[in-house]
Amino acid sequence: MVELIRLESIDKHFPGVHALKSVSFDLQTGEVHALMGENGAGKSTLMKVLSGILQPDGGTIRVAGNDVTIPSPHAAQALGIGMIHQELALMNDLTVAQNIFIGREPRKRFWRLDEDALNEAAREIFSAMNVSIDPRAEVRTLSVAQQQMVEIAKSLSHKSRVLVMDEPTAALNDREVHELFTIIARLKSEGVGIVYISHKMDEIKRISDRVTVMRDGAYVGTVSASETPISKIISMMVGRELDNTQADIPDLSGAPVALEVRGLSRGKEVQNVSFSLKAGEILGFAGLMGAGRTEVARLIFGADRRDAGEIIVHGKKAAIASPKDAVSAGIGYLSEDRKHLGLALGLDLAANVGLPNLGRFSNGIGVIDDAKLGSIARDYIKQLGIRTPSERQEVRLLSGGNQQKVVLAKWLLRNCDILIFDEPTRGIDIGAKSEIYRLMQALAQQGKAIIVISSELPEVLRLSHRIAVMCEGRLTGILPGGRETTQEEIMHLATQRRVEIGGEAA
Amino acid sequence: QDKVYIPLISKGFQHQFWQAVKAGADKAATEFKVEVTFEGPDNETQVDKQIDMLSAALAKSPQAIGFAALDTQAATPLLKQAQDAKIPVIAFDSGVDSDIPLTTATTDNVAAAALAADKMAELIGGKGKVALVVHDQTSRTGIDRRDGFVNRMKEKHPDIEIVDIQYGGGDQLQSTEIAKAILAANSDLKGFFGANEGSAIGVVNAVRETGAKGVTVIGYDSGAAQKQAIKDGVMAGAITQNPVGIGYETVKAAVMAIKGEELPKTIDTGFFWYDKTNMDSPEISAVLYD
Amino acid sequence: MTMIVQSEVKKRTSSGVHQKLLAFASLIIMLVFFSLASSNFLQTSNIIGILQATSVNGVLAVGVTLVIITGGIDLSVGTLMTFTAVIAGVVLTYLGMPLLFGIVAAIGAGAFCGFISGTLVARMKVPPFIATLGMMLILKGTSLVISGTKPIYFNNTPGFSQISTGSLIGQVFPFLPIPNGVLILFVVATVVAFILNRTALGRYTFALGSNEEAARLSGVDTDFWKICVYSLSGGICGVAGLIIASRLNSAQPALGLGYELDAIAAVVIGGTSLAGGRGSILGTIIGAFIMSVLLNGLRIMSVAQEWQTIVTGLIIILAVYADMVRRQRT
Amino acid sequence: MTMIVQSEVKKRTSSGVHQKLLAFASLIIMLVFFSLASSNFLQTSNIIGILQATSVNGVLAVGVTLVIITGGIDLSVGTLMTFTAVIAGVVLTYLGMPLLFGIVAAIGAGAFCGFISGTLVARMKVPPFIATLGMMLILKGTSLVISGTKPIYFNNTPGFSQISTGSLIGQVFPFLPIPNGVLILFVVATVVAFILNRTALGRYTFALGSNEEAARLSGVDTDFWKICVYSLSGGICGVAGLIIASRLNSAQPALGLGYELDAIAAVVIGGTSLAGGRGSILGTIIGAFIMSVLLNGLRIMSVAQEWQTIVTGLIIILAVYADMVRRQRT
Ligand SMILES: Nc1ncnc2c1ncn2[C@@H]1O[C@H](COP(=O)(O)OP(=O)(O)OP(=O)(O)O)[C@@H](O)[C@H]1O
Ligand SMILES: Nc1ncnc2c1ncn2[C@@H]1O[C@H](COP(=O)(O)OP(=O)(O)OP(=O)(O)O)[C@@H](O)[C@H]1O
Ligand SMILES: [Mg+2]
Ligand SMILES: [Mg+2]
Repeated sequence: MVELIRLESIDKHFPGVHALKSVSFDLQTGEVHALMGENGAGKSTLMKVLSGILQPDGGTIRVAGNDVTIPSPHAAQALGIGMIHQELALMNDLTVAQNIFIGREPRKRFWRLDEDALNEAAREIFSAMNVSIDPRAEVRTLSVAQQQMVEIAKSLSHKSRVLVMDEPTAALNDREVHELFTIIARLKSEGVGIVYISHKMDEIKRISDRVTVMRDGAYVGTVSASETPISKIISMMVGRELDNTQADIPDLSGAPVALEVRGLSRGKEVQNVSFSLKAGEILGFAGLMGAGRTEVARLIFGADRRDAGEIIVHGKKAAIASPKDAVSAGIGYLSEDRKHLGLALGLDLAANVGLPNLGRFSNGIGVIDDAKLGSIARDYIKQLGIRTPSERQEVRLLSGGNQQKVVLAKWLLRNCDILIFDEPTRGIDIGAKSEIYRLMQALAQQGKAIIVISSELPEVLRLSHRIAVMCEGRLTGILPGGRETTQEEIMHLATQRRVEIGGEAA
Repeated sequence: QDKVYIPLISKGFQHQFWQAVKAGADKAATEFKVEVTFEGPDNETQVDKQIDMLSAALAKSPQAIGFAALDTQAATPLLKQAQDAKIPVIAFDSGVDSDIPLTTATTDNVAAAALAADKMAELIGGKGKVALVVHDQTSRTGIDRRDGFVNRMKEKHPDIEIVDIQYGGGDQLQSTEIAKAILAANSDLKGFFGANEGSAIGVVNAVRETGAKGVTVIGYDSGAAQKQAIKDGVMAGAITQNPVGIGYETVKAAVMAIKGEELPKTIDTGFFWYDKTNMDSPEISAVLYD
Repeated sequence: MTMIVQSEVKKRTSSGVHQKLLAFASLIIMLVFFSLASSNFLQTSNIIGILQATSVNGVLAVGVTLVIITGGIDLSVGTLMTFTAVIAGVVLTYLGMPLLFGIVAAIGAGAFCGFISGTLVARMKVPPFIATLGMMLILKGTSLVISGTKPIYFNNTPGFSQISTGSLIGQVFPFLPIPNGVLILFVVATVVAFILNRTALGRYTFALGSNEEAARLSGVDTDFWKICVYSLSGGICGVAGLIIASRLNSAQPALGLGYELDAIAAVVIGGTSLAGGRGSILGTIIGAFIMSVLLNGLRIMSVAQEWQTIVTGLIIILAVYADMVRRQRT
Repeated sequence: MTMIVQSEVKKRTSSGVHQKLLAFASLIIMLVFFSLASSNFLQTSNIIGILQATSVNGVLAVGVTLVIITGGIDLSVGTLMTFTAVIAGVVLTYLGMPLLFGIVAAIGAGAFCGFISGTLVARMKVPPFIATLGMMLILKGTSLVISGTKPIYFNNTPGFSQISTGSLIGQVFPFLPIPNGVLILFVVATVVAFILNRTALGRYTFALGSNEEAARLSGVDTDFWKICVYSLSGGICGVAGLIIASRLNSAQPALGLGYELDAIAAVVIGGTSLAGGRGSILGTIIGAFIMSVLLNGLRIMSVAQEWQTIVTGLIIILAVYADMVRRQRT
């Protein structure tokens, strides 16, 4: 193995934040080096320094033994360093293939771009990745998971020697993760060095060779992945042991039904979905990418118009035509796409937390009690461990995981009877994750009805009292929660395609 | 369809001056039982918009056409087209560099502004500082009135110094601000000339708002506010053209041209000095408008 | 005013007095320069003239700031101002009703037109540029039709011209003869700054511009609030209409076109982003003053008009560029 | 949301003939209406008048489309057009150089000014609104200074007026006396549409408007390409300058203000979003025609001028609203 990258004593300040405190890091050829740490530890910042997006305040960067400065992403590419960004950075109005090859389009004569070659090359990459995405589709029409695959395809197309993957699997489900790992294994064998950032502990064990842990912008240590138990890594990250036990499933036979959905339909995405949810119950939603779980949530929440179906809240039919109606009916929805749908990135943390709750913080003429809002925001910063200089920080300056916690705080504050969490722990570190699990369980104990949509089966299994599984817009079954349900059972329902059902019926 | 149709393409539309021309045209239209339309661009820089208007007017196959050219040459091809189609063209307000128009109903702006200069010299005693607020730096009327005034001062009244000339687009508010700045910069200003209605009102407003003393204001055109200012003594007097007459004569000449009657080369509708003393006389009040 | 200044600055950057002064830098440099260049510049009457010259554009700019923060634009502010002036003229002069009715009618008409623009934008999803461009043309024509294409004078309503040219402050402090128009500007600015920074409407205004979909998914009735913003902005145009009509003692139906650009320019010079989501009233007021100080100074110096235009263009670019550099530094 | 997204996808990818016709709907409805309303409307000379009236605004709108797709705006197009006309006047009339030099000078001057605006926007990070507002004022003043505040006539360059008023097509097909100005419009539109849809510059134009940061992170030299877009747009304004100068046989130094709004309106009516990232030249051309057909039709019908304005405002809103509804339906 040869050393590809060596970062030495990298320092980086932002206004009010010392994001990197003399951090060192190295990468060898053909290795997967995991970079771990809590939200806001500085992982993305370190990698942005490596890929030329940010300039360090101090320290040295060596690439293949030579001291270099990396003034721009372009320079990083020239050095063979590619990066998959945590925050999806795609051009929504361009097609998939156009996005992948932006800046490197194949040409024909008379300055023309060769669209056919472009689409063909993209198709090849996707088939090598074993995913089916139409290269001609506009990126804005893709789901978050598909967009993530496009990001991966884009970085693969660069044929880089060093590939930084900043939480590539945050939006992916198990099957897609499996495909990604196959790709990583192949790259590894080709001698590519990979920096892998993730909050999913099992992944680290599965693919990485070494693990470097950061905490509060500082380097904590580097250990071998195979020889170090997970609990050790976690304690390096959070400085304490975590409680990882599954809560017991409560007896809800006497509880009232909080939400009932009958015959919910919209186009092909959601077909005749019916289920009910009791107060105090946590209903997990599992399924593959594009199964329609998000769409079900959006229909219940009134974010999209449904073609058919009834929504019954606390035994009364609720006329939900817009999110406003849903919120006044006591339903909250934490969206899976925090950047586009969850947060007003340009506003500060307190303003975002206050957004669904302004009624509570304003008097008769609409004057907001900013002091009260601020102190509540500070409470949540403490409770959820949001890493921020103050509640006045603009949300766009927070790390990805901390942004997710802001969305969470917003709905916790709203105190809805029915809460729909769509991928609530996406990009959230292990410490905060167990905090969120604890929170959800506490909310359920208080009698709230909770829907959790998650692409991480362990998460669904751990949290849910019952598990609804969807496939291609249909609800294919509801399984009991707890230890008696296995991942295999869920996957069986999640892949129960229409053809098979047709076959059974015939 | 049976009625004789004569479109008038003017230099402007919303300003009171053009509305007065329109009133005169309408009066003639009723009198001669013809149909008249009146159109003009938003401001006097929009040469090509005026050409589009002229083009649309010609497409309506009118029996005659009235035209106040913003640029003396730009319309030549369209006027040729009119000539080919045997549509008589009557120019009004200012002439066209072409012999196609059968006649021009106009005021001599240069001479009118020179008269304003003479009056100014008389009122301020032949010497002192004078400033101008003009509506437009490039339009014919703006240039003629400015040059008419300035040149006469140079020729006949050498002791009068023109300290500043600025342009307010005929916008009353903008002209007011300009005039105030000029007053602030020249505390010893003796005379102030506003070269059209909006400019003149701007000067009047400025004098009123700053309470400047000893400034002789001379205006141009009429309108209720200017007449009031003269009555109040804020304005010494003003030059008026005869816009109603221009409109009327244009339509009348068009009707005569349709009938094949002989027309003079120009129809001078004249200009007049008016002040407190003669405003209410019948011949002056006839050429003033509100 | 001071209160707003402080809160806005604190909110943005939380750094001290130093920062506050820097925001005014371009304005102060210009003031110093013109004072040195012409002894006439710092006369009380000229300073008051500058204040007065800012009042109409300032009020319009305050109104349009709200719309711009939502991520929209309002091209109709100039002709809407004229329209409300004409409405005041009709009520006061043609119908001979008392002053108060005229004031209410003008502001009400402004708010109503804003309501229509807002409805077009929010409910019918017409892009703001088109909705307000259409409104601009409609109002321009309507003003001409209603007024009969001639000015409406307010000679029968003696108190009317006091709205902008009288001086309440001057009555109390004779050495400070600040015209009411300027007073109104500061009152409007203060009220709007309060709304923007302290009330739910203000918060939603920012949220709409920052991420409308996120606001909608938070259960905010985005359409309703957007309409509120446009209506408020329209009402503020009504105030501007009253100021200009009072100052000219007449409603000039042909005036107003082009004022939208000046107002938007003041807003953008003041640091509000046309992309929405960020902006401040203080910035807008500074922007409006930069424009009128510049014009006044150049006029006082008797710079030839064509050169005035050139210099204005250069200074606007420079002022904004300097502001960009300053912000990146701090 | 989802609904709109999907429909737009369909529109782009599987747009049949049917769909394309619908985009013309407003235009065609207007054409039919005016033909029925007035027999004069469909005359050859009037149709040519409409085409000619569209040529200047159409060319400007094509240029500004590029800038708008990058997410920018160009307020200087009107005065830049005038500036290039004046440059052509100086070269041809004052310096007496041959026609070709005038043409090259005008287009070169346009591209150069575009280059400056682009540099201000891309490298100095001045917001496009301010950079081009500044340019608008600078160019307005400079045109007046250079020309000595008076029109420059092209009487010594006989071929000059042929640029827009001659008819190459008419020489070949005498029954189709389409003026060269219109021919130029279509050539410019075709070339720009080619650039936009087939070349790297076009690709990056969309990428800039869609997500500039993402493009930059992908290693695209965003500043460079942005400057290219502004320069190209400036060069196109130079073409418009030649057309208008040729049509008026003179460079009118005061003309041009307000043309930017017409051009931007045509772009937005044509379905290009001011937020950037999406748009088409075909749409812009249709937008420009909608505006000139509307004005011409109302004039032909002898609608009173104040009512023309009102109706224009209404129709613009309606046309865009209809287009929104259509897109959501299909
Ligand atoms: N542009 C910026 N301005 C100010 N602060 C910033 C900026 N970018 C990052 N930070 C701060 O720097 C710290 C490190 O952020 P970074 O994004 O590197 O965290 P991370 O380890 O990637 O976290 P996550 O797991 O949540 O993605 C955080 O506190 C963040 O708020
Ligand atoms: N914005 C969108 N525009 C068009 N189609 C969409 C959009 N979002 C999702 N879809 C499609 O709708 C269907 C249901 O997607 P949905 O997002 O509800 O699935 P999901 O189960 O939540 O999966 P994911 O893991 O992707 O979030 C899929 O076919 C998906 O491709
Ligand atoms: Mg990160
Ligand atoms: Mg989903």
